[in-house]
Amino acid sequence: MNKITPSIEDAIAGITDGMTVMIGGFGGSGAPIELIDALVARYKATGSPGRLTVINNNAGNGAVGIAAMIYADMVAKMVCSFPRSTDSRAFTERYQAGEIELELVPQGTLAERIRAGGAGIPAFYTPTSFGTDIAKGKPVAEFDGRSYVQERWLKADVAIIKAELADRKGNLTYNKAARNFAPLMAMAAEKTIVQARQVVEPGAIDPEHVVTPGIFVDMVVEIADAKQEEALLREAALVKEGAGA
Amino acid sequence: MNKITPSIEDAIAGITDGMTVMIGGFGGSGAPIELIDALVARYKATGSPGRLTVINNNAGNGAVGIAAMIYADMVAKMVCSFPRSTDSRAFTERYQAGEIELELVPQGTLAERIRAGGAGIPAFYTPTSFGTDIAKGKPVAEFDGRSYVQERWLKADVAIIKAELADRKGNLTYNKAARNFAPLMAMAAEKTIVQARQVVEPGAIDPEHVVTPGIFVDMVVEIADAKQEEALLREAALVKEGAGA
Amino acid sequence: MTVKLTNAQIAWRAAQDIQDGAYVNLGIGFPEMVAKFKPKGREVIYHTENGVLDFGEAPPAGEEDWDLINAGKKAVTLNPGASFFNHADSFAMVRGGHLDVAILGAYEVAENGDLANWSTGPKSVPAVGGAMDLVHGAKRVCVITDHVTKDGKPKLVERCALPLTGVGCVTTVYTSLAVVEIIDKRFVLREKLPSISMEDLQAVTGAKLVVEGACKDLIVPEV
Amino acid sequence: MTVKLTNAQIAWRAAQDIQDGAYVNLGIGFPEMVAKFKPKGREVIYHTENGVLDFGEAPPAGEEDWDLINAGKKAVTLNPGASFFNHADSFAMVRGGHLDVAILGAYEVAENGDLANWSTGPKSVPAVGGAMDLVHGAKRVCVITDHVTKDGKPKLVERCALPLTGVGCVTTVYTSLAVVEIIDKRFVLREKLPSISMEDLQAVTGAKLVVEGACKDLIVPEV
Repeated sequence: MNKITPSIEDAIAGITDGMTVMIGGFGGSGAPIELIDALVARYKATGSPGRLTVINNNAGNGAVGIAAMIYADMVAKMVCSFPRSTDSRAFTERYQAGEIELELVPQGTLAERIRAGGAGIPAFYTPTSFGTDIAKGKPVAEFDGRSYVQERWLKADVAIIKAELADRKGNLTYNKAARNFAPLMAMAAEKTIVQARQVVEPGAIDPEHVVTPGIFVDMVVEIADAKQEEALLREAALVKEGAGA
Repeated sequence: MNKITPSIEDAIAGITDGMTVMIGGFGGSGAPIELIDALVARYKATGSPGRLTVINNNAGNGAVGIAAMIYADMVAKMVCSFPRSTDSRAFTERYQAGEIELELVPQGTLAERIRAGGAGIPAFYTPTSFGTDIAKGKPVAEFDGRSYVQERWLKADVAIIKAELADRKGNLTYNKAARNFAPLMAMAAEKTIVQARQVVEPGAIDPEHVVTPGIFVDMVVEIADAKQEEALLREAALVKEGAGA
Repeated sequence: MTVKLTNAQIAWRAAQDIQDGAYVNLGIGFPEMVAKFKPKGREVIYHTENGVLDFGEAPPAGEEDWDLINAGKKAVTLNPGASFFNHADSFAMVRGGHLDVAILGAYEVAENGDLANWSTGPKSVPAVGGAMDLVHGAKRVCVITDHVTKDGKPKLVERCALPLTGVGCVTTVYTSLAVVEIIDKRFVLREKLPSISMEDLQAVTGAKLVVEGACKDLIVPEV
Repeated sequence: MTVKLTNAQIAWRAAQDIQDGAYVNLGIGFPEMVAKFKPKGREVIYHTENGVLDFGEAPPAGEEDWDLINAGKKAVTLNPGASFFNHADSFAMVRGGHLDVAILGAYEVAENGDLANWSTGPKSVPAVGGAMDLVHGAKRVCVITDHVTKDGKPKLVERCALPLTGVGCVTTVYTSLAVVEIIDKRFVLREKLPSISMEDLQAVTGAKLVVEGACKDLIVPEV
């Protein structure tokens, strides 16, 4: 069993038109920039994979990561909780032009729906969004005198996530708050593709400290000096300021 | 904020008649023997806390732990997945005499119901037990052409669990497979009381390695040389063998 | 009615009601200011939706770790005893009722506890984030807000006109003029600025203010 | 009909169908024996309900760590790359369809895939454990069993008479006489002992055995 793939292109080769893709990260922390870049590069070179449904907390910022995917017109639909960011022009433009679909999901419901997808729970009830526009059309039920909304699981064809350490069996750790949605997405996707800062020998991660057990992981690419989305955005802003001055 | 309690008697003082008590452990691994012993001692001395509902995967083994509670007649009802063990006489006797109630829950459903209690999810659907006697009387629903059973959350007044390390803010780690239900029970109980092998300074547990964040924990007692239930049972069996020879 | 509390003063007032040992989630933006005014000697543990408990202040400029941020995407630091966890566990803390206090901003709060704070209507790109979860999780759901809109219209109303964030969820409102608790679907006035009369306060409030027992003076230092 | 496979031989046969890299849960008791017969060169990762992935063999007597056990409460060891997790995560692996194979024992298996393996009736103390979850999780749900009961009654039946563990969940049955797949609510015979005739095999089977394509000889070494 060896889930390590030397080539990032090989790792993403199975992602095809129309797929639902979960992408780890919250804002810039945990965004798998190199995997996204490789997807965008392939789309620009071959026209595929297009018409993607992307699941992420946000809808891209600046011109990197998911925003780059949107600018490249690869994304047909976003499922997210907060598509507004300091600089979410890419999504806003396409959305207001009616060129991209949006499914808005409260953040906790998004997390729980993804976990449910990974845990084989097709539906659950939550107090979140009861009585609001978000709940329109969803079944409601009362338990112990309180009202709840029924929400369905979320699954994906592929998850692409960023990890800290990985071994050939797919066990993962994360870096600080970059963990966020990644362990859930790894559970909920048919295939989980990981970019890890470092590949280590099995056993090098203490069994007590494994965050994502290898059963949820399919492929691992080592990207030692991965870009950090927020850092990229700040660099770009500085360049822009400089250019404007 | 200091959740450390020097006295085990103080730690369990809030447990009163008729309460629902979640008890960590799977078989002997993770059983909080000293907390249980203190509860039994208090019951024998004062007649309280009695008429308890106990939630645990099993229903006691030999004459220690939950079996000791049952022998002491403190337990009115067990909620568990596997009340039969190599030596589950205590429960079997009381159950066949009609003196103790049993709610039998499949193991994965038990875990998920407890997690749901901790996560504010009042009900969820699972494929588990559909079409079986366990599902009788429960709502069923079809999602994507497959049938599921609706299960409700499980909560408790108190959880008593065993941890490895703890700090004064209540952050916990566990020892190997002794983790099992404990992190879930800590979430689902109104009060969570922990016996930890060692109390350490806040920060001594790496933030990446905390398994149960302190928000789920109310009281911690340090028990450096805690008994291990399975070891106790094997010792008892050896003594018995010796006596019989 | 030129005298009113500044945002910092509203935040200060809300901070006084956060007890020692409380687990608190502060909404993005204005609510984050509450942390600045934590009374000395109290230990408060802050939760952020993106999976950190017990984070501390912002690091000095240039020392940010952008993998260590809060829900507002601002860099933070860690206190000893901090922990990381995934988003489902983070919202289990929220939805499961484990937070003591959540503090949010508002467009409107209704006397029945309804809150509108996420959408000003169909024109903008909708974005809800974690607010809809937070209002149904914490034991106390507090709103901090100016008492009226920029146009002088009441923000405390009989029924919200804007899209709701949550139904019957708000417990306390700290405004630039008053402290109001929501009890049995009524605004119960607990404190008001001494400089404003009951009549004037009622005039800028869109629903009836009920006084039960004493209405104290709302006294806040310059901050 | 004195010739039949031993339990060890049934376990051996089931083990041959576990692919390299498979994630496998072996039920308590007889199914645990399957691990002994893993073909050389294949890496199989074992899951146990109580929160361990990638555990290894039992430790030598006297070296047990009773906090490191499997679902059968037997002491185990760890392979490099093992991990611990809580019970909810453990059953997320099960229910979420992440296991490749689950192997269980049976009282009865019906041609529609129904399984009865947890209760022999209302007399005993009922105990279900993780079986009801396992039968709805793994991609392949395999039963290993003697072909008939101790009294010689068929265990492969048209409809289960005993309380069900799961509905329509079994994919493959490895018995002391045959290998049977369940396809479209029928028993499809894949292999049978060469020493038994189709007629004799059908006579000890409680539902129709269908042959589609070739029925191979079930050949198992002495183990």
